[in-house]
Amino acid sequence: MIDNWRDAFIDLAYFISAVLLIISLNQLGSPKTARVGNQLAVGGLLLAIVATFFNRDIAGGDYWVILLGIAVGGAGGYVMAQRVQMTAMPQMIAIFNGMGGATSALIAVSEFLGKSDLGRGTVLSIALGCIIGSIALTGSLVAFAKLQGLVPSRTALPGNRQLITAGLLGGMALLGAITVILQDGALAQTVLILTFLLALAAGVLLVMPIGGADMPVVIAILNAFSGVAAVLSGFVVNNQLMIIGGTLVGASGVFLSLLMAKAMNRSIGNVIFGAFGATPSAGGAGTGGGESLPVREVTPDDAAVSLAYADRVIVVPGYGLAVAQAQHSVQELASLLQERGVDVRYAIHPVAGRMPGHMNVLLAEANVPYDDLYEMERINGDFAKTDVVLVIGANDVTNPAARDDPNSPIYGMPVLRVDEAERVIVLKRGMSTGFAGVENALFHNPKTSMLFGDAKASIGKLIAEVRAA
Amino acid sequence: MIDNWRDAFIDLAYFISAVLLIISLNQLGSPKTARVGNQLAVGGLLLAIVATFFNRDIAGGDYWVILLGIAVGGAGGYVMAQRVQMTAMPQMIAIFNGMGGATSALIAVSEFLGKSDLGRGTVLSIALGCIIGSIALTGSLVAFAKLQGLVPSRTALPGNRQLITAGLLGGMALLGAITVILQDGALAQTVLILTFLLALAAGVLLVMPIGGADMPVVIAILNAFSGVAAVLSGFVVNNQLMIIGGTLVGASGVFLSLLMAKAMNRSIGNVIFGAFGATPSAGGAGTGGGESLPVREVTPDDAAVSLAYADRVIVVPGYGLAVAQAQHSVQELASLLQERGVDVRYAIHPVAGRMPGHMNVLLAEANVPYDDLYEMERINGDFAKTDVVLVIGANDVTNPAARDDPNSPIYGMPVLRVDEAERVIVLKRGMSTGFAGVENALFHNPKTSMLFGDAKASIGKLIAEVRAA
Amino acid sequence: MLGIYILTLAIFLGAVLIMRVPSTLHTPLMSATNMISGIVLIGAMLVVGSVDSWWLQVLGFLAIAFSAANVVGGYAVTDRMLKMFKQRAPAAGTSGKGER
Amino acid sequence: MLGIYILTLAIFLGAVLIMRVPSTLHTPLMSATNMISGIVLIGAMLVVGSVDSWWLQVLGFLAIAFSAANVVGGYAVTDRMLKMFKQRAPAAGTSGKGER
Ligand SMILES: NC(=O)c1ccc[n+]([C@@H]2O[C@H](COP(=O)([O-])OP(=O)(O)OC[C@H]3O[C@@H](n4cnc5c(N)ncnc54)[C@H](OP(=O)(O)O)[C@@H]3O)[C@@H](O)[C@H]2O)c1
Ligand SMILES: NC(=O)c1ccc[n+]([C@@H]2O[C@H](COP(=O)([O-])OP(=O)(O)OC[C@H]3O[C@@H](n4cnc5c(N)ncnc54)[C@H](OP(=O)(O)O)[C@@H]3O)[C@@H](O)[C@H]2O)c1
Repeated sequence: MIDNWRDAFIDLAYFISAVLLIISLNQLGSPKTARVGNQLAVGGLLLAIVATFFNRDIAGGDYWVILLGIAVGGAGGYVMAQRVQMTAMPQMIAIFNGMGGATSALIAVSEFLGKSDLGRGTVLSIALGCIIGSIALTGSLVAFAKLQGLVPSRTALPGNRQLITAGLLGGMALLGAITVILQDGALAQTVLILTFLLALAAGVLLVMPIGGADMPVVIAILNAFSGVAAVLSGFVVNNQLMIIGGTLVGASGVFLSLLMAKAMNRSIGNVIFGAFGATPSAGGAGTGGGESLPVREVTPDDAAVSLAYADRVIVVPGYGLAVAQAQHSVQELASLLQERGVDVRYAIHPVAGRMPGHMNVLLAEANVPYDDLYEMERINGDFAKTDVVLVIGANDVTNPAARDDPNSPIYGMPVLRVDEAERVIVLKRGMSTGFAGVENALFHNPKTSMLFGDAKASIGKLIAEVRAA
Repeated sequence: MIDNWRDAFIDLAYFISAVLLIISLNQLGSPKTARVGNQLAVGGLLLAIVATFFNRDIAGGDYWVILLGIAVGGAGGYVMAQRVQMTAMPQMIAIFNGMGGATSALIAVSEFLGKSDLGRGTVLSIALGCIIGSIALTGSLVAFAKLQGLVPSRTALPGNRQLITAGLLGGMALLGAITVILQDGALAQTVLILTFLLALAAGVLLVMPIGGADMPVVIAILNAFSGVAAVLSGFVVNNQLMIIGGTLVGASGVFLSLLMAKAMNRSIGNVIFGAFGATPSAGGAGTGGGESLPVREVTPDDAAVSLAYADRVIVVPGYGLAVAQAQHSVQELASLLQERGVDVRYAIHPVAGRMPGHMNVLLAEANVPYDDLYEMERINGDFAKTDVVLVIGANDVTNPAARDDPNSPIYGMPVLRVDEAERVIVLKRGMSTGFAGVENALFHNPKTSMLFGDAKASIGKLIAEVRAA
Repeated sequence: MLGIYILTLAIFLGAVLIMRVPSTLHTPLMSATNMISGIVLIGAMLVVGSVDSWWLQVLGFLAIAFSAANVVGGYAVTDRMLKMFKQRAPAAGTSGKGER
Repeated sequence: MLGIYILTLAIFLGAVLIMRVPSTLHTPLMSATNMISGIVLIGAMLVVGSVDSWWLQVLGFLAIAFSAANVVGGYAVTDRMLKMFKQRAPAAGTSGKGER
């Protein structure tokens, strides 16, 4: 057994920390306990960090390097966390994924350059960790830049995309394999550094051509990457806690990517290797075709009246609401109606907004109690019993073509059945399509009337009119 | 890494087997996939068994011992499994728990007597495995005997029960500790054998005084014991597959014991160290008091008519239905009513019958589709909308005292809210109490009418009358 | 230490998986766990392999017989029960649809 | 071999736990996993402890800074979001009660 108390303490601390991480993930399963869960997790991490200071290898100057690093990084992270807008959450998460990947890559590299006679298994973990971590790093930076609009949404690269991809993957596999075979020595180190650089490039080249609207999926995938990279560095330094923690992250990333892909009725491969480039043109055509079809407009006061005198109203918020930062005005309108005895609920599509659960956060920020928010499965049956549906900056998630039109690119994607309600009022700026780039027949449905303009402005008018009504 | 292919194959087989066990448990989570899950599990076990034949230590005569043992045991198990009545399921499970515990105990003993210079940790696992396994063995046999009525339900032992219990536990702890301290040699072996014998006695003495009606809880606890014992033998022979498998069993046993205790509004300790001995007298008194209160009897034809002309009927089956073996006649009655357009559903209390999920199995045997069976939480709201509730051999699970009467021993136990229905018809043989031994005010509720007699006979009459109606 | 990690993870995993099992299936679950506890059979085999004296072999034989009975019997009885669980033929089924 | 068992059990456990998270909480879940992936910080510390050359120490410093940012930032932003999640005050709450 363990004959040394210092090591025993460290082992125990790591073990407890692992247990805390697992429990915390369980607590994150319900809004009531989620906050405690988050605190348990950070508690576990802090415990592990403190324990690590007792490791024998850490001595003298190391403390200063470590403490300084923690201070700098921690402060930076804290500021970011406080400053970020809720609408910018995807960018924030992208950055964090990148930093996670970077850490794992750096661990792999410095372990390989710093130590000699490492076992084959360890070297393999090093090579893989270096590749995956680096891709997570640069890929996330590109994703961030796209979400921020720093680089154009769809950047066609010169040359055949499939070819480039294949080349990059092949090259990294080759270099990685060589590293593992050499296993040791100056040459091996050079090869690993080349692998590292190639992987950094690969992250950029793989994500660059992906459409900006697919970034959320990319982010979830890179989230998984950062987790897998953590697992691998766990194998590198032979630490179970890192393996377990990384696995939990990886599982979450994989699950959310699949969820999004499913909700968008796309395959992961289709997102990454993008047959998607085609759709928008189709969308453009769709939009063109759209103009010809009749569209009923509605005046704010008319819309306000039918809202004010309805029994049941369902609000369908979408990405546009986020863009317009209209969440607070929506809440104001909703409570106005509720005061008048109208039953107001929110229907949240799993991929409304720009990342999973994004709408819930935005509306929570606007003090909408989460038990007014209904997930699609729970509320889809109720639209038929609803008087007015208020669609605010949502488009694809309401598109009936997903149910009716087998030729539609989004056919099969589960959508909110808004067109079953008595009346539908749509708030958007114009007739342009959503991110899927497809025409939405809902807007031409006789039940539907459009209130054009920026969501926030339109809602402002509605509020005024409802007050008047 | 592993330098030997034979061992590598065995390790791999064990690993796959562990994965199969985990997946199977997941599949057991839904009636649709449960059967596949069961097959996956047995597949995993067979794989592990086959792989073990390749172990180097097994040679020559060992094969015959093993094959003969598997043949004999397997045949015996198969016959039991085919012969057992669904109503006798608790007995069957008791026997299996006992055999599982026995195996672990035998492994512990023969490992200790057969090998020398074992590590402290191993010896500790041996001592614990021997104790827990033995208790599971003899305890299960007693539980079986009680369920079969071979020994009287409540056997008061001479002397103070708490004292005996304490003595037994203390004695085992002491002997076990000595074994671990001695760790090796003839004396240690003798002490372990003493531990073994004392544990066998303890199993008997601990379970003997527990009321027969509590046997299901005891069985679940012993199920957990058999799992824990398996984990310990896993540590003894240092085998991860056994550790994982045993853990899954233990988790299930613990969960089901807690579930039953909760549904019976008792604590595990209270069940084992039995403040329970008191209750029945209270029940007797209750019954006595019961006679005085008015009770409405009903004739079969009257009952049949109100069933035949009802829109909504809910059947509440209880332990009495199992005793009367009336499940098939109930199904016949139900389908008769359904043919007449009556909406018939079954409300299943979590601890109706004599083990968790027991009613579901009995009704499934009678070809009742499982989507007609509603768990308490799902159906409790619907009693208010129900015309007739047919309570068949159920008692405690319908007792309103659990909600109204803070002094009732079952106060706080969640029950079916049958008294919210228009009318309640109760089929039982007399006014005697259920297993909790408490008077049931439901039977004196003006809404309630009693149809006395054996459940099967009474239902037979109802069927005839409904046909006539 | 690694053993502890495996044990702990298995405990959490087992707990989460078991909690997902609906009470409808609790009896088959119990008999299925009887089968799974039969995994000690491989332990018994290893013991038979490692001990020499005839009477320890006898103990091993008993252990093998018991656990084999758990594997076969547990599987058979669980399968017998699960075979009986039937969903209502879609044709018939309407009552209480709302609940689902 | 043991490492593989730990990894596999953790994968299953993670999958089961994540699937329990309602979509309402998917964004906080993601930022929380960002924090958890900050666990690599301890790996970075070990590296700093084990390497000597100044420039490897620099790499280690960067690694530590990045992962510390994940831990602190991931926690802070998740907490910020979760603080905002409110249940309706029981007084008001009736609309759509049936759903629950
Ligand atoms: N949530 C996720 O995880 C995720 C991830 C990846 C992709 N997606 C995709 O994102 C889409 C989400 O669907 P969605 O219906 O929420 O959004 P959407 O389909 O992208 O449509 C948003 C609509 O909002 C309108 N809009 C934009 N700015 C506005 C403003 N300031 N005021 C008013 N309206 C404005 C736009 O029309 P106008 O320009 O005419 O105003 C646009 O049609 C889905 O296609 C989903 O697949 C989601
Ligand atoms: N399911 C579990 O896991 C479990 C485990 C441990 C304990 N329990 C306990 O078992 C009880 C189960 O409640 P329950 O309502 O199902 O059963 P119960 O409360 O035990 O009542 C059964 C009733 O059935 C009647 N009965 C017996 N044989 C009958 C026959 N042949 N024909 C007609 N009626 C017959 C008896 O009354 P008559 O004698 O007057 O006919 C008795 O009152 C609960 O107290 C529960 O806590 C359950």
